[in-house]
Amino acid sequence: MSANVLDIALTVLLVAAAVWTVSTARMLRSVIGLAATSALLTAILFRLDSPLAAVFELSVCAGLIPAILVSAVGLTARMDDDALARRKRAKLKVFALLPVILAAAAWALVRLNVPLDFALPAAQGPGATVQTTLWNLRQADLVGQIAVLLAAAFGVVVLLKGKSQ
Amino acid sequence: MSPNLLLLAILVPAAAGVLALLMRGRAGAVSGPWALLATAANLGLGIFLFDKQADLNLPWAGFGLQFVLRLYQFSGFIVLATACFGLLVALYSIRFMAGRANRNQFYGWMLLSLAMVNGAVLANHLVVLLFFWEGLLGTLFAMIAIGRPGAWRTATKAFIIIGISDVCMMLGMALAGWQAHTLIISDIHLPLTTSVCTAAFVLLMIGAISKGGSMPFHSWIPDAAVDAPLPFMAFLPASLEKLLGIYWLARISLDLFELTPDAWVSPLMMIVGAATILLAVSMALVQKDYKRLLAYHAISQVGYMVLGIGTAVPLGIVGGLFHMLNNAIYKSGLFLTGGAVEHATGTTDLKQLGGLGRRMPVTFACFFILAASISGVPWTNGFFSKELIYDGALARHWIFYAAALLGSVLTAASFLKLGHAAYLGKPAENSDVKFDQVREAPPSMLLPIVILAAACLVFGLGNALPIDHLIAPAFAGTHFAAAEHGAAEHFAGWPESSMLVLMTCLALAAAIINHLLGAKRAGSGLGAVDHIHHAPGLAQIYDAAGKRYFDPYDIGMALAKVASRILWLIDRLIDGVVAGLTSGTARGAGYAVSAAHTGSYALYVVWSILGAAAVAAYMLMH
Amino acid sequence: MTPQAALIFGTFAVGAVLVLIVGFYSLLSTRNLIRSIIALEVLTKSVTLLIILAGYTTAQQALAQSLAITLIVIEVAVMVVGVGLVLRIHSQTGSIDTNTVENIKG
Amino acid sequence: MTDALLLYLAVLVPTLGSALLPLAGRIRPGLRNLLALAMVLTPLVCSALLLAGGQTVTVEPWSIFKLQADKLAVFMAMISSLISAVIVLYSFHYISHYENQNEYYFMVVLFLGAMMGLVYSAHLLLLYVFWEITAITSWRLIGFFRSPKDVLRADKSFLVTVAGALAMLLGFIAIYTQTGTLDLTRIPQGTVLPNLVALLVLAGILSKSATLPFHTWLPDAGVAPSPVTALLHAAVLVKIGVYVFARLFIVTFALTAQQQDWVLLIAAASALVSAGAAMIDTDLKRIIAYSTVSQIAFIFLGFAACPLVKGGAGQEAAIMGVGGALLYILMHGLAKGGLFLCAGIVEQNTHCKDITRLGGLIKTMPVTAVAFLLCALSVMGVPPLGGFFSKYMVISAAAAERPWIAAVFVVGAFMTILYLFRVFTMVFLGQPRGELAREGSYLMVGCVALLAVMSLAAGLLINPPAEIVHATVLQMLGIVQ
Amino acid sequence: MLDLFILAPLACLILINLPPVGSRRLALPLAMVLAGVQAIAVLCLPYMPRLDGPLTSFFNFGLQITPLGRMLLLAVGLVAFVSLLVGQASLGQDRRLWQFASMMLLAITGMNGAVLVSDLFSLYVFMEVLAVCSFILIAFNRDPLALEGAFKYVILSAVASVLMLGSLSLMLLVAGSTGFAALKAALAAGSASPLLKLAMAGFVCGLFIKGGLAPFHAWLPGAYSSAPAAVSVLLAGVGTKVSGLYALLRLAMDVLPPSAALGQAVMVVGAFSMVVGAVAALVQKDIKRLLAYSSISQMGYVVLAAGCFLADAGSADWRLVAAGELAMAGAIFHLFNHSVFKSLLFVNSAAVERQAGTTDMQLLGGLGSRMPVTGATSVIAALSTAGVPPLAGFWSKLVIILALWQSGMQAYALLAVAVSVATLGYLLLMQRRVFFGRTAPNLQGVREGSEGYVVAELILATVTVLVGLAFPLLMHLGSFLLPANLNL
Repeated sequence: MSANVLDIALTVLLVAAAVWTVSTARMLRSVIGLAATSALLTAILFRLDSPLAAVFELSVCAGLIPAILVSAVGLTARMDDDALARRKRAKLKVFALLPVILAAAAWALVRLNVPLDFALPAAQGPGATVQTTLWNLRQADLVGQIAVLLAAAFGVVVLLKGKSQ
Repeated sequence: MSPNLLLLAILVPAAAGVLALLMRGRAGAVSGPWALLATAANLGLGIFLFDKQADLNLPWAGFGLQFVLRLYQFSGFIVLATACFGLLVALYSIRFMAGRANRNQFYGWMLLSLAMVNGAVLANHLVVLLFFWEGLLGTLFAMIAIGRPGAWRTATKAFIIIGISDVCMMLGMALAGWQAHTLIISDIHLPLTTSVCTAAFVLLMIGAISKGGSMPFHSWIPDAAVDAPLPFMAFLPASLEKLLGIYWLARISLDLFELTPDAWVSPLMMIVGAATILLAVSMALVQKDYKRLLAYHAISQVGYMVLGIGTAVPLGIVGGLFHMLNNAIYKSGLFLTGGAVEHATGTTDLKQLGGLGRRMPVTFACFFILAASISGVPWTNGFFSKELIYDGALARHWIFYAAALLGSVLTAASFLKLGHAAYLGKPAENSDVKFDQVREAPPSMLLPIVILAAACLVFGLGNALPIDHLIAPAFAGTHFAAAEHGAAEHFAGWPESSMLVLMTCLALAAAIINHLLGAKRAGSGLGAVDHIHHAPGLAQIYDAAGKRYFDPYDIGMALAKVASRILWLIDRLIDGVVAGLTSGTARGAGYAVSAAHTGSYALYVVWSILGAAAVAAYMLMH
Repeated sequence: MTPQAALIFGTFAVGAVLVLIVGFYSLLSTRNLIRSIIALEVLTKSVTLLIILAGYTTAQQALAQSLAITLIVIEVAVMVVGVGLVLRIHSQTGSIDTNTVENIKG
Repeated sequence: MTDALLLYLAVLVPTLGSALLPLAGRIRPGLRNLLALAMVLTPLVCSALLLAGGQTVTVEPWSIFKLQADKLAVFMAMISSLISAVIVLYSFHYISHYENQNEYYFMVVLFLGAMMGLVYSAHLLLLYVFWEITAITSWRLIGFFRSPKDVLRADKSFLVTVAGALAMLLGFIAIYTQTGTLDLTRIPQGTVLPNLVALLVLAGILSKSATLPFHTWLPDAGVAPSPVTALLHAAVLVKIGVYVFARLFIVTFALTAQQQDWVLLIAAASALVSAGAAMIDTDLKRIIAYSTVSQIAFIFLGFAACPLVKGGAGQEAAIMGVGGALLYILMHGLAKGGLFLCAGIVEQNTHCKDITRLGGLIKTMPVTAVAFLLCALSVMGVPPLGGFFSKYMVISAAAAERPWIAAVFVVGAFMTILYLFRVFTMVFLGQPRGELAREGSYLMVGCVALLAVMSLAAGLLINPPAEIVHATVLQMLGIVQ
Repeated sequence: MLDLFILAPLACLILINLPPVGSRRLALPLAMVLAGVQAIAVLCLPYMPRLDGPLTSFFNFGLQITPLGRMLLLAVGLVAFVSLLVGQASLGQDRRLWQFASMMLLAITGMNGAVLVSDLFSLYVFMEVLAVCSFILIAFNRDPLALEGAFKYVILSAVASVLMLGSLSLMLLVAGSTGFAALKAALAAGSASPLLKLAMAGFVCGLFIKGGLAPFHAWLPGAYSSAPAAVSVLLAGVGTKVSGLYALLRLAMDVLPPSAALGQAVMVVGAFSMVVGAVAALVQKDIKRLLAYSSISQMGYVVLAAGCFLADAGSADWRLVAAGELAMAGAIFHLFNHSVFKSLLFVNSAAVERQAGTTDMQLLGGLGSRMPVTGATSVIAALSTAGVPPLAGFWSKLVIILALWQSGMQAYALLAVAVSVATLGYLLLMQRRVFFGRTAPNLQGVREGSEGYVVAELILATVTVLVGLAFPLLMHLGSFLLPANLNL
């Protein structure tokens, strides 16, 4: 049962971090909140016996993405204190409802008690590691990853390089 | 005799007519003699065919539409009669039409009309009859339209009136044909007991009386009298169309349908006849134009024939048929006298005429005979036929007799007025006519008039000749002759009922007295009936009639305009619904959809989430 | 599914759904384009969690992890492009308010 | 030459050959014109030879491409190509004043080609394909002058006819679902269609042949060049509807009495409403167009007046009605073609279509006026013109079974006389308004005179066409194979 | 061999980016050659004795080709070729062309991959490849509206990804794999489970967003209308078709269990799209926006037919099953036809935009006589879209409507017909405002577009006409496309 307490705590923290991420008025804090959310997700992924994905999540989502976002915020956000105060009030107004919604949703989901009695498929052999799986079974995904990264790289060139027409 | 000869009766005048039409320009001068020649040939043919029997059957339009002609007593008689009139009118026209630019057209259409009439009379197949019958529409239109400028209006009027009644006849023929399971006229004998048969009879009757010029299909005739060349009036409305219309009326009443006094169409015909007599003659009474006055009489006289046939008793029918012949004679004769007057003076306006009797004695004399004949003065042919009709009418109901007799009074009165105003008295003052230069009409015009006037006397004094040789054979062989009356009945000779003769004489006397009193009061022959014209009550009616408020054509056209306007609105409404409403609805929906796309991506995300929720909910519920 | 597995699954699944709600809530309410990108990131967190959870529950961690890694890569690519678009919008309009992207209508 | 080859030539020469005309036009306009005429005459000649052969010819090279030349098809093909040939001849001069001539000839010949394909097709899908090709070509042709109004009207006609056609397509699909085939030769003769299906097919037919309530596109299409309107009204477009009606509901399927009643009611309403509209409208070509709507109703009357029973008196009436309707197609085609071509001369030389602003043209345009009058008389059904026979026959057939309907159509016939005389007198008679226009060119006047003379000749020499029609009807009704 | 469809574009991409060999000037021609070769190769595929080659032993992509896939690959080759042609004519500079060619190659990779894979997650991956390329391509010219369009696409595409992946994870729970075959078995076994119903609904809705079906469509008009001409051609022609519609059809055939409820839901969405797209198109003032709404409407037909297939597939009546298969055949055929004629219409609009300087229909008029090829081909495309015979679009709509009728869904058939009329209505509106009519005075100097446009238009017009004319022949020969039971 103690394990489940930990699970619940992790979940609550994850949701809280997400809420903070979206509800804080300052953009930088928001980005930091996103990183924190990612970090908590990493913990959950470890908890779910998925270390490789967890590491990936930590390095990319808690590291790379916030870095990019921080630079983007730096390039765009220029805000004086008045504006910030105004936005804080606005945020408060907008997000006051969110915890209520979340509580209601959580209560509803728990009460709903969706039957989970379907048969699970047979697990694959213990030999299947992430590496072998990726290479043996998910080659197409790898190609896709390469293509999507190339596309993103070209995208940066196309979108940001040079002056606007 | 080869039945193919029957075709000649159609082809000879038709070919001659087409040729005449082609004689344009200078060649037009030849067209008159050419027409004379052709009508003479036609008459020769008519004489040759008279009193013979022949049947012709040629393939035609398939579908049971055979080209069937039948020559027998009745059709032979009508062909002969029309041929006579054709020749007389052609003879008369040579001088009358001389020098006119479109005379070749006049002769051409006249000959074509002759061909059509021959075809219609000889036809023994309903569709063949209709073919020729309706074919007269075109020639009628053309002959009126070539009159004075603007005559096309009258021509159109005539075409529309006759055309519409012809279409009625088309339906009537179809109905009759299906009822009888044949279109061969001589094989059709239908009882007038079922509603379909009665409807067919009424439709066919409409065609017949419309061709005859009875009310309510009459109103083009007075207009045509003014607009069309005068010989046309003598030729078609006065003689050929009467002959044809009443011929067909007689055929449907005697042959095709078994008209009996019990059938309700009999009183219908009598009412139509009586109304036509009275209304038309009342109009004739007050006319101030020679030709218009005659034209109204041309209408009025049809009433007698319709009345006579409508009585559905042998006396009346024979009277009607005899009257048809008589009327054709005196009416065309009267029109020709009008033409002679017009030729001599250049006008037919009675206000500008007067005292022509001394200048044109022959014309006047003929006019006198012809007018006496139409008024039914004893010993003229009109007297005998009218007496037969009176007899028949009285056999049905005294009111029809009264109407017919009153018609006679007014007829006599109007001719007294006409004769007085045109031929007697003094020449009108401040008239354009140069009376000292007025000469008697040339012989080629006088000859037909004289012949017709003589015919009136001959057929009157010797009425047994036409009745026994022309009318009675046509009447024989019908269901009337076969039924109770038998062929034994004799129609010719002095009327059997002295009472009726007395009444007629009294009526004539009344007309004369009326005229004398009226002329004395008005001071002129022209004003002899002014006391009737301007009588309280009648004056307003005459006024309205003068303004054409009662013209069935104008009323019908006004109604057609209103109906068309309504139909047109329906058309627009349909267009609005089919084109406007559908496209409008679609476009309205389009604008609504378009307006919903505000550009806010949040809204679009909401749509997607709601859509997904709806799909998921649907899935979960099923 | 054993009760134990169901409990773990249920706990994290509820968490994932709540994160999903948070992400959508932010996406719909924000007036800032970068924040909407962040909202998309939050949404992706939820999905990543769900995939790994499914893998864990069915003892298919290898498969689930490989899917999650691919997912993260794609996430980065999409985010990069998204941020690039926002930066370009900013450089042209001087604003990253959402009303700069409400011009295509109808 | 074999009959099959003739059949191929009749269909393929105009359909495929039409594409050559724009190319020919780039080389020499005269060459293009002659080529167009030749392509229109080819189906005429081929159909005439097929008629002379007398046999029903069927070819089926592949799939839905199945052609059959029975008497009905040959008859329709001859009428269409004959009138089209005159119209093309007339166009030589008429259209030479305008732009886009290449497209014009391309579309006209394709139009006729599609009509040939349609009449000879023995497969409903093939028929539908050609049906829509005619819609496309008529769309381009109606919008020929390219003004916004023209194009709008062209679009309207296209939309209405396509909407109807799609309904018909649904009907065909239902037929396929019911009978398992769309091959007309394999559907048992006399099959009865459910009401919904019959209505769907009818919707297509009514929209194409401009019958209530889908008729208003036809008067609107009067903005087209006059040869095109002549083509639409006389030779091709509206005749497609009635042809398909004959092909489907006389030859292949059988209408129930109730369905016949519907058709007759629609036709009666169509005859009256459009006649009323013709009485009110003041645009020369619109009036003639409304007249077409009204006259097409008479054709439907002939087709639907009688139950198609074999044997007995009923058969006689049915033969009369169907024969009358077929004759009506011929007579109306000749006369209406002539009317529109006359209207074209008037319009081109006076630059006016408003009859209230025309008048007295008979003085300067005698031939046109007489030709117009003759054609009008034929439409009215006045003997000795051809229209008399057809009008009598359809009314007679109606009188056999449904006298009331016949009476309504008699009223329609009255109104025909009224509105046609109204047009004729207002345009050609009466007081001249303004300067009188000249007579049209010899070629154009010759064409209208030719059509008028043909109308007259068709009445005077009724025997040959009537015999062909009679044989056609017997074959259609399955009395004689 | 199938691997080449994915690897060859990537190889080309590398080739044109290598400094020594990859002269930027060659980038675009190379891409065109690739696209052309793809189109031809697809046509040759049925005649190849074996599809495995040396590469197959090395790589293991798990690729599969179905008739549907073949149609799509052909369309991808054709439309990409045309899009590159238009790009060459409209983009000008070498550097831009190189960037364009590179992005196009990546997009082709994405599309080919999505078409060929037989794994749900891989499908998602390649759809994302295509999506990322699409974002960039839409914003290629970096004008504000294009950026806006691309941004909205990013947002909605992300929402779609969330829906699809969330559903995928639920499916993973029961299937333990993401392969089509395993999923099919698992879904069929557990189709009563509410979670799986939710999963199916979610995934299908994700595809609806990607494919631009109403009410999930709202990103689409903006993206199509603001994108550069060449990109509009690609997106409208194959882009959204592959990512949304192809996936939907493939899933319907190979993954989703027969389900009347799902079928009904899909049909409702399809019918709704048909109507919404058509009526919205009726009131548009911009050609490209009109065409975009038209795409939504046309995709409605495809989805309607797919729904019909799903609804009928589980029936016990073999006639209904056959009708469902017919519907699917119609959907596939219509998808292909739509690719051809809609790209043609976008090429037309591109030519007009290039020559007349605008796509605002209120400023255009009577260009048919100035730009004869563009005008004539636009007529062909419009008529094909509206389903007027003898053009290709008619046959596919016919098959769909026939299938709907035979499935007893007469109301949907009637609706489809009514929408066809509306389709014709708005396309005639476009014809009237742009091509058919009198030339506006300010447009008198407009001339036909350059060879690129003309060739592109002629190719596509020829395809749509030939497919239309040859359809009866295809039917006669028992084409690979149609089920054997269609015997008209």
